[in-house]
Amino acid sequence: MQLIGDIFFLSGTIFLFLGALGLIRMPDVYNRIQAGTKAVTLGSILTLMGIFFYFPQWWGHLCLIILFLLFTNPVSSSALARAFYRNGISVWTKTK
Amino acid sequence: MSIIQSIALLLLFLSVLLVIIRFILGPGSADRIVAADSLSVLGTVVLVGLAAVLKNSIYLDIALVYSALAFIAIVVLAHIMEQK
Amino acid sequence: MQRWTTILFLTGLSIVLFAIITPLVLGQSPMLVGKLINASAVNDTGAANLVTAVVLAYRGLDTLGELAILFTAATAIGIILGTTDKTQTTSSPTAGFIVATAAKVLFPLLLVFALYIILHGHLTPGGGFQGGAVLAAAFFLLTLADSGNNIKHKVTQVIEALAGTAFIVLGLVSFALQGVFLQPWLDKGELGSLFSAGSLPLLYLALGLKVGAELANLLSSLANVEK
Amino acid sequence: MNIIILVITVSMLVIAAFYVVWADSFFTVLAASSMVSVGLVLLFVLLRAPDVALTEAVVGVALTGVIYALTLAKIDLWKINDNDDNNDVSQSKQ
Repeated sequence: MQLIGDIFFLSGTIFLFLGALGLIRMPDVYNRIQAGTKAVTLGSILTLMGIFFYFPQWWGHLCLIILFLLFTNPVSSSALARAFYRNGISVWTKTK
Repeated sequence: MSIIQSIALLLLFLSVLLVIIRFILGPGSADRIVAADSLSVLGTVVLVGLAAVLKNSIYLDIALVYSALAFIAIVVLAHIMEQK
Repeated sequence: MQRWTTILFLTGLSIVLFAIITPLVLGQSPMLVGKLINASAVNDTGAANLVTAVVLAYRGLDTLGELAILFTAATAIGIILGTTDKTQTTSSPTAGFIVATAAKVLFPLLLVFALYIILHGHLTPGGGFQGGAVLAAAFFLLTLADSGNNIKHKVTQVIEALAGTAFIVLGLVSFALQGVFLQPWLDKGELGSLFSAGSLPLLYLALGLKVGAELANLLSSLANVEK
Repeated sequence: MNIIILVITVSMLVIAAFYVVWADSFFTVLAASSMVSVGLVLLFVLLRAPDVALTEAVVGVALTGVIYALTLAKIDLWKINDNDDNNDVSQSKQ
């Protein structure tokens, strides 16, 4: 139980770290939204699953938090990207 | 706390630090809004991690409120930006 | 000039915060009231969350005053903005398909969640004000997704008036039974179960409905005023 | 371990408070005030005050940001001139 929790927790935080690194490294607002949504959502879900393996009696709260994260984070990011695009923020075009 | 958990918590706080760095050097205000949006999710995860460290389940309620409500401000911001 | 005052303020803020996080050695606070409340609150009120015991039982009149302040602020904003109840939508576009669908999915979840926070106010952190704010945010999400389905201001005003009346009626009943206004009455029940702590959950329910109706009214009239 | 969390939280609070006061764009101010709210919630949890943290989460995230944004949109202050960058939100519209 402890070992499975460790694996999930570590992989989740690695994904969170990679998402934050993408937020630094990406050249454009839209790319940053991409990094900050996909990797961070997956990482947070994996981290919460790891904590579920540490404390199995908290399953209700953790399931609700995962549900809310899964619904809210992509929605807010897509609304944000749509608003940015309609306001005419330029897209990065220097791709090779 | 085992060594794997320490490494994982360190990675978590490093990612918070990276998001703060993006907030500081983000060239436009759009980048800063994106950084704040990511930080709200990271804050939820950090709250759950703190609840696990403190071994107390009442801190999970705060994370629940945070994950449920943090996106309403962002959606309102996007809505207002679109009206302009 | 303003920048220098800003720097001064931020320096003071950081000094205060770093003084908080270093272990406090300057003067241990005596905490006489805190010790007394810790010792006797569970026997007095039967609430597992001591903050609720303080807010509703020891300082019930104070909470009534806060409610009056919030009511005054909401009334003032309503007078300034005007309750334009006309259904014709302004030029604001709808928020898009994804936000509309997410609002439809999230609205019942947020509603249940707000009721959970309100009804478990005497067991876990939370209570009337917090749950009422979540309730208002849930209703505002519907308005945000489609500006056509605005909430009915008449209905929220009726709910707000009934909830405020219920709070005072609960206090008056305890006045009639025990001779003290806003004293907890009813059975204390078993510590930690949902139906415990006497009349405190009923007071929190009235509080949450009133705050939620007020804030929903305020947000919707802020969002739907023609420029 | 604890001291790392505290230092990161407090430095985040101070940086975000700096941006709330100094930034010229209101979008930046909104993002920074939401960051202040995150930092305050973490600080209250670290100081073992879950009730205050819950109130701060609800009020600071939902109500303050939403009311601030709606009020600024109503009095037409979004079009303030900010020289953050040339592809900024409020300048690129003009």
